[in-house]
Amino acid sequence: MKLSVKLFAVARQRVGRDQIDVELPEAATVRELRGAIAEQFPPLADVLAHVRFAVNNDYAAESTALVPGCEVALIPPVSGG
Amino acid sequence: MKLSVKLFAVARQRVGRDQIDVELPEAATVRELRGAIAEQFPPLADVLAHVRFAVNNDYAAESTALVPGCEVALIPPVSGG
Amino acid sequence: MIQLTNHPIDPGAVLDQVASHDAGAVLLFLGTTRELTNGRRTVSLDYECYPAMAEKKLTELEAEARTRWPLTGCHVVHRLGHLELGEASIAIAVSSPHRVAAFAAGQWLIDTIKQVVPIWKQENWADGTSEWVHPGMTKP
Amino acid sequence: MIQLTNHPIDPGAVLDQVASHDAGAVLLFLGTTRELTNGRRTVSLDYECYPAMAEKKLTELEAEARTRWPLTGCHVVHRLGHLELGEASIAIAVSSPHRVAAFAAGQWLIDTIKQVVPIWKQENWADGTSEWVHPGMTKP
Repeated sequence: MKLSVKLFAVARQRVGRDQIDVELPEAATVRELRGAIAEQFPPLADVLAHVRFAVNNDYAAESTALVPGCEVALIPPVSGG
Repeated sequence: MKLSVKLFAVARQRVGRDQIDVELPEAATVRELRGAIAEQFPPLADVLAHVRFAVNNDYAAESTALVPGCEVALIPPVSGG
Repeated sequence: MIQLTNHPIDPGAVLDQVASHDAGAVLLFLGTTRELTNGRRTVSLDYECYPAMAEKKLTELEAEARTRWPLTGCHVVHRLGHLELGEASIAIAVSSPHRVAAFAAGQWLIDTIKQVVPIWKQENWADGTSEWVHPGMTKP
Repeated sequence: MIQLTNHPIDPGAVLDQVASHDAGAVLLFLGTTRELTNGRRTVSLDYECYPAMAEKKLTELEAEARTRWPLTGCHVVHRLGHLELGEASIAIAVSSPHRVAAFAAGQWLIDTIKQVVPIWKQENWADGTSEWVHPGMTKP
Protein backbone atom coordinates (compact mmCIF):
# COMPACT_ATOMS: atom_id res chain seq x y z
CA MET A 1 0.00 0.00 0.00
CA LYS A 2 0.99 3.63 -0.39
CA LEU A 3 0.78 5.75 2.77
CA SER A 4 1.05 9.52 3.05
CA VAL A 5 3.18 10.78 5.95
CA LYS A 6 3.06 14.40 7.08
CA LEU A 7 6.37 16.12 7.75
CA PHE A 8 7.16 19.03 10.07
CA ALA A 9 10.06 21.25 11.06
CA VAL A 10 13.47 19.74 10.31
CA ALA A 11 11.92 16.73 8.52
CA ARG A 12 9.93 18.99 6.20
CA GLN A 13 13.04 21.08 5.66
CA ARG A 14 15.19 18.07 4.74
CA VAL A 15 12.78 16.78 2.12
CA GLY A 16 11.49 20.15 0.92
CA ARG A 17 7.86 18.98 1.11
CA ASP A 18 5.28 18.76 3.88
CA GLN A 19 4.20 15.24 2.94
CA ILE A 20 5.75 12.08 1.49
CA ASP A 21 4.21 8.94 0.02
CA VAL A 22 5.79 5.77 1.36
CA GLU A 23 5.50 2.32 -0.23
CA LEU A 24 4.64 -0.30 2.39
CA PRO A 25 3.49 -3.93 2.56
CA GLU A 26 -0.16 -4.40 3.63
CA ALA A 27 -0.70 -4.17 7.42
CA ALA A 28 2.79 -2.79 7.96
CA THR A 29 3.61 -1.55 11.46
CA VAL A 30 5.10 1.75 12.55
CA ARG A 31 8.42 -0.08 12.92
CA GLU A 32 8.27 -1.13 9.26
CA LEU A 33 7.29 2.41 8.25
CA ARG A 34 10.44 3.68 9.96
CA GLY A 35 12.55 1.26 7.91
CA ALA A 36 10.75 2.09 4.67
CA ILE A 37 11.26 5.83 5.11
CA ALA A 38 14.98 5.34 5.83
CA GLU A 39 15.26 3.43 2.58
CA GLN A 40 13.03 5.51 0.32
CA PHE A 41 13.93 8.98 1.74
CA PRO A 42 17.66 9.05 2.52
CA PRO A 43 17.62 12.71 3.71
CA LEU A 44 15.47 11.56 6.64
CA ALA A 45 17.62 8.57 7.59
CA ASP A 46 19.57 10.20 10.42
CA VAL A 47 16.60 11.92 12.05
CA LEU A 48 14.50 8.75 12.24
CA ALA A 49 16.15 7.48 15.42
CA HIS A 50 14.81 10.55 17.25
CA VAL A 51 11.27 10.85 15.95
CA ARG A 52 7.92 9.46 17.01
CA PHE A 53 5.01 8.71 14.70
CA ALA A 54 1.44 9.79 15.17
CA VAL A 55 -1.48 7.81 13.77
CA ASN A 56 -4.85 9.58 13.67
CA ASN A 57 -3.50 12.32 15.94
CA ASP A 58 -2.18 10.07 18.72
CA TYR A 59 1.36 8.89 19.32
CA ALA A 60 1.63 5.32 18.06
CA ALA A 61 3.58 2.35 19.42
CA GLU A 62 6.15 0.68 17.16
CA SER A 63 3.86 -2.35 16.92
CA THR A 64 0.83 -0.36 15.74
CA ALA A 65 -0.47 -1.70 12.41
CA LEU A 66 -1.11 0.89 9.70
CA VAL A 67 -4.20 0.71 7.54
CA PRO A 68 -4.99 2.53 4.28
CA GLY A 69 -6.54 5.91 4.93
CA CYS A 70 -5.11 6.44 8.40
CA GLU A 71 -3.48 9.81 9.00
CA VAL A 72 0.21 9.38 9.71
CA ALA A 73 2.69 12.05 10.76
CA LEU A 74 6.38 12.02 11.55
CA ILE A 75 6.88 13.94 14.79
CA PRO A 76 10.41 15.22 15.49
CA PRO A 77 11.14 16.15 19.14
CA VAL A 78 8.75 18.96 19.96
CA SER A 79 9.82 22.42 21.09
CA GLY A 80 6.61 24.32 21.73
CA GLY A 81 5.64 26.02 24.96
CA MET B 1 8.76 54.10 81.25
CA LYS B 2 5.66 54.54 79.13
CA LEU B 3 5.66 52.80 75.76
CA SER B 4 3.19 53.24 72.90
CA VAL B 5 2.08 50.02 71.20
CA LYS B 6 0.32 50.03 67.83
CA LEU B 7 -2.74 47.81 67.46
CA PHE B 8 -4.22 46.24 64.34
CA ALA B 9 -7.20 44.16 63.26
CA VAL B 10 -8.83 42.23 66.12
CA ALA B 11 -6.59 43.88 68.74
CA ARG B 12 -7.55 47.37 67.58
CA GLN B 13 -11.19 46.27 67.51
CA ARG B 14 -11.08 44.92 71.07
CA VAL B 15 -9.64 48.13 72.52
CA GLY B 16 -11.36 50.57 70.18
CA ARG B 17 -8.12 52.47 69.55
CA ASP B 18 -5.16 51.98 67.19
CA GLN B 19 -2.58 52.60 69.91
CA ILE B 20 -2.19 51.99 73.66
CA ASP B 21 0.28 53.38 76.21
CA VAL B 22 1.75 50.69 78.45
CA GLU B 23 3.52 51.32 81.76
CA LEU B 24 6.75 49.32 81.95
CA PRO B 25 9.89 49.13 84.13
CA GLU B 26 13.05 50.52 82.47
CA ALA B 27 14.73 48.08 80.04
CA ALA B 28 11.72 45.78 80.06
CA THR B 29 11.71 42.95 77.54
CA VAL B 30 9.04 41.90 75.05
CA ARG B 31 8.11 39.14 77.50
CA GLU B 32 7.46 41.73 80.22
CA LEU B 33 5.50 43.87 77.75
CA ARG B 34 3.22 40.90 77.11
CA GLY B 35 2.55 40.55 80.85
CA ALA B 36 1.98 44.28 81.30
CA ILE B 37 -0.54 44.44 78.46
CA ALA B 38 -2.47 41.46 79.88
CA GLU B 39 -2.70 43.28 83.20
CA GLN B 40 -3.38 46.83 81.99
CA PHE B 41 -5.63 45.96 79.00
CA PRO B 42 -7.90 43.03 79.95
CA PRO B 43 -9.74 42.99 76.58
CA LEU B 44 -6.42 41.92 74.98
CA ALA B 45 -5.63 39.20 77.52
CA ASP B 46 -6.88 36.21 75.52
CA VAL B 47 -5.33 37.25 72.18
CA LEU B 48 -1.83 37.75 73.63
CA ALA B 49 -0.92 34.07 73.47
CA HIS B 50 -1.28 34.20 69.68
CA VAL B 51 0.43 37.48 68.80
CA ARG B 52 3.98 38.51 67.97
CA PHE B 53 5.52 41.89 68.66
CA ALA B 54 7.43 44.04 66.22
CA VAL B 55 10.09 46.48 67.34
CA ASN B 56 11.21 49.07 64.78
CA ASN B 57 9.45 47.13 61.99
CA ASP B 58 11.04 43.74 62.67
CA TYR B 59 9.64 40.80 64.59
CA ALA B 60 11.24 40.78 68.04
CA ALA B 61 12.31 37.89 70.28
CA GLU B 62 10.77 37.59 73.73
CA SER B 63 14.12 38.55 75.24
CA THR B 64 14.47 41.77 73.24
CA ALA B 65 14.89 44.77 75.55
CA LEU B 66 12.65 47.76 74.84
CA VAL B 67 14.03 51.29 74.97
CA PRO B 68 12.15 54.59 75.11
CA GLY B 69 11.30 55.86 71.65
CA CYS B 70 11.35 52.47 69.92
CA GLU B 71 8.35 51.73 67.67
CA VAL B 72 6.41 48.78 69.03
CA ALA B 73 3.47 47.01 67.42
CA LEU B 74 1.30 44.10 68.45
CA ILE B 75 1.01 41.77 65.43
CA PRO B 76 -1.90 39.31 65.45
CA PRO B 77 -1.61 36.34 63.08
CA VAL B 78 -1.45 37.85 59.59
CA SER B 79 -3.92 37.09 56.80
CA GLY B 80 -2.72 39.06 53.79
CA GLY B 81 -1.89 37.61 50.40
CA MET C 1 9.46 46.71 43.19
CA ILE C 2 6.71 46.46 45.76
CA GLN C 3 3.55 48.49 46.12
CA LEU C 4 0.67 48.85 48.58
CA THR C 5 -2.39 50.35 46.95
CA ASN C 6 -5.99 51.26 47.62
CA HIS C 7 -6.85 50.96 43.92
CA PRO C 8 -7.81 47.89 41.89
CA ILE C 9 -4.78 45.95 40.64
CA ASP C 10 -4.17 46.02 36.86
CA PRO C 11 -2.55 42.66 35.96
CA GLY C 12 -1.27 44.02 32.64
CA ALA C 13 0.61 46.83 34.38
CA VAL C 14 2.11 44.33 36.84
CA LEU C 15 3.28 42.11 33.96
CA ASP C 16 4.84 45.12 32.22
CA GLN C 17 7.03 45.66 35.29
CA VAL C 18 8.78 42.31 34.86
CA ALA C 19 9.14 42.24 31.06
CA SER C 20 12.72 41.59 29.93
CA HIS C 21 14.49 40.35 26.81
CA ASP C 22 16.39 38.01 29.12
CA ALA C 23 13.18 36.41 30.38
CA GLY C 24 12.00 33.10 28.95
CA ALA C 25 9.28 32.68 31.56
CA VAL C 26 6.89 35.07 33.25
CA LEU C 27 4.71 34.00 36.15
CA LEU C 28 1.80 36.00 37.53
CA PHE C 29 -0.05 34.97 40.67
CA LEU C 30 -3.28 36.68 41.70
CA GLY C 31 -5.00 36.12 45.01
CA THR C 32 -8.70 36.75 44.42
CA THR C 33 -11.72 37.22 46.66
CA ARG C 34 -13.54 33.89 46.87
CA GLU C 35 -17.25 33.68 47.59
CA LEU C 36 -17.30 30.51 49.71
CA THR C 37 -15.07 29.59 52.67
CA ASN C 38 -16.02 26.34 54.41
CA GLY C 39 -19.54 26.80 53.09
CA ARG C 40 -19.96 30.39 54.35
CA ARG C 41 -20.69 33.17 51.87
CA THR C 42 -18.47 36.25 51.70
CA VAL C 43 -19.83 39.45 50.15
CA SER C 44 -16.67 41.56 50.43
CA LEU C 45 -13.31 41.87 52.19
CA ASP C 46 -11.46 44.70 53.89
CA TYR C 47 -7.67 44.69 54.13
CA GLU C 48 -5.58 46.74 56.51
CA CYS C 49 -1.83 46.76 57.12
CA TYR C 50 0.93 48.14 59.30
CA PRO C 51 2.27 50.33 56.47
CA ALA C 52 5.91 50.91 57.43
CA MET C 53 6.52 47.28 58.40
CA ALA C 54 4.52 45.81 55.51
CA GLU C 55 6.60 47.82 53.04
CA LYS C 56 9.81 46.82 54.77
CA LYS C 57 8.94 43.11 54.83
CA LEU C 58 7.78 43.07 51.20
CA THR C 59 10.97 44.83 50.14
CA GLU C 60 13.08 42.31 52.09
CA LEU C 61 11.19 39.37 50.56
CA GLU C 62 11.64 40.72 47.04
CA ALA C 63 15.38 41.09 47.69
CA GLU C 64 15.57 37.58 49.12
CA ALA C 65 13.72 36.11 46.12
CA ARG C 66 16.19 37.84 43.79
CA THR C 67 19.06 36.32 45.80
CA ARG C 68 17.60 32.81 45.81
CA TRP C 69 16.64 32.65 42.12
CA PRO C 70 18.07 34.24 38.94
CA LEU C 71 15.15 36.60 38.33
CA THR C 72 15.02 39.18 35.57
CA GLY C 73 12.03 40.88 37.21
CA CYS C 74 10.03 40.73 40.44
CA HIS C 75 7.04 42.91 41.31
CA VAL C 76 4.57 42.55 44.19
CA VAL C 77 1.42 44.63 44.64
CA HIS C 78 -0.90 44.23 47.63
CA ARG C 79 -4.32 45.81 47.65
CA LEU C 80 -5.71 47.51 50.78
CA GLY C 81 -9.15 48.76 51.78
CA HIS C 82 -12.47 47.42 50.53
CA LEU C 83 -12.57 44.61 47.93
CA GLU C 84 -15.58 43.20 46.15
CA LEU C 85 -15.94 39.54 45.15
CA GLY C 86 -13.54 38.49 42.39
CA GLU C 87 -11.13 41.39 42.92
CA ALA C 88 -7.41 40.65 43.39
CA SER C 89 -5.92 41.26 46.83
CA ILE C 90 -2.38 40.51 45.67
CA ALA C 91 -0.45 40.26 42.43
CA ILE C 92 3.00 38.71 42.30
CA ALA C 93 4.88 38.75 39.00
CA VAL C 94 8.30 37.24 38.45
CA SER C 95 10.31 36.68 35.30
CA SER C 96 13.36 34.52 34.79
CA PRO C 97 15.39 33.03 31.93
CA HIS C 98 13.91 29.62 32.82
CA ARG C 99 10.52 28.55 34.11
CA VAL C 100 11.58 26.43 37.06
CA ALA C 101 12.97 29.50 38.84
CA ALA C 102 9.87 31.55 38.01
CA PHE C 103 7.51 28.95 39.50
CA ALA C 104 9.69 28.39 42.58
CA ALA C 105 10.09 32.11 43.28
CA GLY C 106 6.39 32.84 42.79
CA GLN C 107 5.34 30.05 45.11
CA TRP C 108 7.91 30.98 47.76
CA LEU C 109 6.84 34.64 47.64
CA ILE C 110 3.14 34.01 48.16
CA ASP C 111 3.80 31.38 50.87
CA THR C 112 6.20 33.67 52.74
CA ILE C 113 4.14 36.84 52.33
CA LYS C 114 1.19 35.02 53.90
CA GLN C 115 3.34 34.16 56.91
CA VAL C 116 5.25 37.32 57.67
CA VAL C 117 3.86 40.51 56.11
CA PRO C 118 1.66 42.45 58.57
CA ILE C 119 -1.53 42.66 56.52
CA TRP C 120 -4.93 41.49 57.76
CA LYS C 121 -8.23 40.78 56.08
CA GLN C 122 -11.72 41.12 57.45
CA GLU C 123 -14.39 38.88 55.97
CA ASN C 124 -17.75 40.56 55.50
CA TRP C 125 -20.17 37.63 55.55
CA ALA C 126 -23.49 37.41 53.75
CA ASP C 127 -25.28 37.20 57.14
CA GLY C 128 -24.21 40.80 57.88
CA THR C 129 -21.45 39.98 60.37
CA SER C 130 -17.77 40.84 59.89
CA GLU C 131 -14.72 39.09 61.25
CA TRP C 132 -10.97 39.68 61.24
CA VAL C 133 -9.11 36.62 60.00
CA HIS C 134 -6.25 35.50 62.27
CA PRO C 135 -5.10 31.98 61.36
CA GLY C 136 -4.55 29.82 64.43
CA MET C 137 -6.28 32.20 66.79
CA THR C 138 -9.31 30.70 68.51
CA LYS C 139 -12.52 32.68 68.33
CA PRO C 140 -13.55 34.69 71.42
CA MET D 1 -10.49 26.21 26.50
CA ILE D 2 -7.51 25.97 24.22
CA GLN D 3 -6.53 28.12 21.29
CA LEU D 4 -3.86 28.20 18.58
CA THR D 5 -3.38 31.68 17.17
CA ASN D 6 -1.28 33.66 14.75
CA HIS D 7 -1.92 36.89 16.66
CA PRO D 8 -0.13 38.33 19.69
CA ILE D 9 -1.41 36.92 22.98
CA ASP D 10 -3.32 39.36 25.21
CA PRO D 11 -2.64 38.27 28.82
CA GLY D 12 -5.64 40.22 30.13
CA ALA D 13 -8.01 38.36 27.81
CA VAL D 14 -6.49 35.04 28.90
CA LEU D 15 -7.00 35.94 32.57
CA ASP D 16 -10.61 36.92 31.88
CA GLN D 17 -11.24 33.37 30.64
CA VAL D 18 -10.48 31.85 34.06
CA ALA D 19 -12.14 34.44 36.32
CA SER D 20 -14.58 32.89 38.80
CA HIS D 21 -16.18 33.81 42.11
CA ASP D 22 -15.11 30.38 43.32
CA ALA D 23 -11.44 31.12 42.60
CA GLY D 24 -9.10 32.22 45.38
CA ALA D 25 -6.00 31.88 43.21
CA VAL D 26 -5.24 32.64 39.59
CA LEU D 27 -1.99 31.63 37.96
CA LEU D 28 -0.76 32.88 34.60
CA PHE D 29 2.34 31.51 32.93
CA LEU D 30 3.82 33.15 29.86
CA GLY D 31 6.63 31.65 27.81
CA THR D 32 8.48 34.55 26.25
CA THR D 33 11.08 34.90 23.52
CA ARG D 34 14.49 35.15 25.19
CA GLU D 35 17.39 36.93 23.51
CA LEU D 36 20.24 34.69 24.70
CA THR D 37 20.46 30.89 24.64
CA ASN D 38 23.82 29.47 25.73
CA GLY D 39 25.39 32.79 24.77
CA ARG D 40 23.88 32.90 21.24
CA ARG D 41 21.65 35.80 20.27
CA THR D 42 18.16 35.21 18.91
CA VAL D 43 16.46 37.92 16.85
CA SER D 44 13.12 36.19 16.35
CA LEU D 45 11.34 32.83 16.43
CA ASP D 46 8.96 31.01 14.12
CA TYR D 47 6.51 28.44 15.46
CA GLU D 48 4.73 25.80 13.43
CA CYS D 49 2.44 23.00 14.51
CA TYR D 50 0.53 19.94 13.38
CA PRO D 51 -2.82 21.66 13.80
CA ALA D 52 -5.27 18.78 14.25
CA MET D 53 -3.03 16.86 16.64
CA ALA D 54 -1.86 19.97 18.56
CA GLU D 55 -5.49 20.93 19.21
CA LYS D 56 -6.35 17.39 20.24
CA LYS D 57 -3.40 17.09 22.63
CA LEU D 58 -3.99 20.52 24.19
CA THR D 59 -7.66 19.67 24.69
CA GLU D 60 -6.72 16.34 26.30
CA LEU D 61 -4.20 18.02 28.60
CA GLU D 62 -6.70 20.66 29.69
CA ALA D 63 -9.21 17.90 30.50
CA GLU D 64 -6.57 15.94 32.40
CA ALA D 65 -5.56 19.01 34.43
CA ARG D 66 -9.21 19.56 35.36
CA THR D 67 -9.40 15.92 36.50
CA ARG D 68 -6.22 16.05 38.55
CA TRP D 69 -6.89 19.37 40.30
CA PRO D 70 -10.06 21.18 41.39
CA LEU D 71 -9.83 24.00 38.85
CA THR D 72 -12.43 26.71 38.39
CA GLY D 73 -10.85 27.75 35.10
CA CYS D 74 -8.19 26.57 32.64
CA HIS D 75 -7.20 28.29 29.42
CA VAL D 76 -4.21 27.63 27.16
CA VAL D 77 -3.22 29.74 24.15
CA HIS D 78 -0.24 28.88 21.93
CA ARG D 79 1.07 31.39 19.42
CA LEU D 80 2.13 30.32 15.93
CA GLY D 81 4.04 32.03 13.14
CA HIS D 82 6.64 34.75 13.53
CA LEU D 83 7.48 36.12 17.01
CA GLU D 84 9.70 39.05 17.86
CA LEU D 85 11.86 39.21 21.00
CA GLY D 86 9.85 39.51 24.20
CA GLU D 87 6.60 38.23 22.69
CA ALA D 88 4.76 35.38 24.41
CA SER D 89 4.70 32.01 22.66
CA ILE D 90 2.34 30.46 25.20
CA ALA D 91 -0.06 31.62 27.89
CA ILE D 92 -1.44 29.18 30.46
CA ALA D 93 -4.00 30.46 32.94
CA VAL D 94 -5.57 28.38 35.69
CA SER D 95 -7.78 29.32 38.59
CA SER D 96 -8.68 27.31 41.66
CA PRO D 97 -10.20 27.82 45.10
CA HIS D 98 -6.70 27.36 46.59
CA ARG D 99 -3.25 28.31 45.36
CA VAL D 100 -1.49 24.96 45.74
CA ALA D 101 -3.67 23.44 43.02
CA ALA D 102 -3.20 26.47 40.76
CA PHE D 103 0.60 26.27 40.97
CA ALA D 104 0.67 22.49 40.55
CA ALA D 105 -1.68 22.53 37.56
CA GLY D 106 0.17 25.40 35.86
CA GLN D 107 3.53 23.72 36.27
CA TRP D 108 2.23 20.34 35.11
CA LEU D 109 0.60 21.89 32.04
CA ILE D 110 3.69 23.71 30.81
CA ASP D 111 5.95 20.70 31.53
CA THR D 112 3.62 18.31 29.74
CA ILE D 113 2.84 20.60 26.79
CA LYS D 114 6.58 20.90 26.18
CA GLN D 115 6.83 17.11 26.00
CA VAL D 116 3.84 16.03 23.98
CA VAL D 117 2.17 18.76 21.92
CA PRO D 118 3.37 18.76 18.27
CA ILE D 119 4.59 22.34 18.03
CA TRP D 120 8.08 23.32 16.92
CA LYS D 121 10.11 26.47 17.08
CA GLN D 122 12.77 27.75 14.74
CA GLU D 123 15.41 30.05 16.21
CA ASN D 124 16.44 32.88 13.90
CA TRP D 125 19.92 33.73 15.13
CA ALA D 126 21.60 37.11 15.01
CA ASP D 127 24.24 35.67 12.63
CA GLY D 128 21.55 35.23 9.96
CA THR D 129 21.16 31.47 10.28
CA SER D 130 17.97 29.69 11.31
CA GLU D 131 17.54 26.37 13.03
CA TRP D 132 14.64 24.14 14.04
CA VAL D 133 14.83 23.22 17.70
CA HIS D 134 14.50 19.49 18.40
CA PRO D 135 15.59 18.67 21.95
CA GLY D 136 17.77 15.57 22.13
CA MET D 137 18.34 15.40 18.39
CA THR D 138 21.99 15.71 17.42
CA LYS D 139 22.85 18.32 14.80
CA PRO D 140 23.51 17.08 11.25
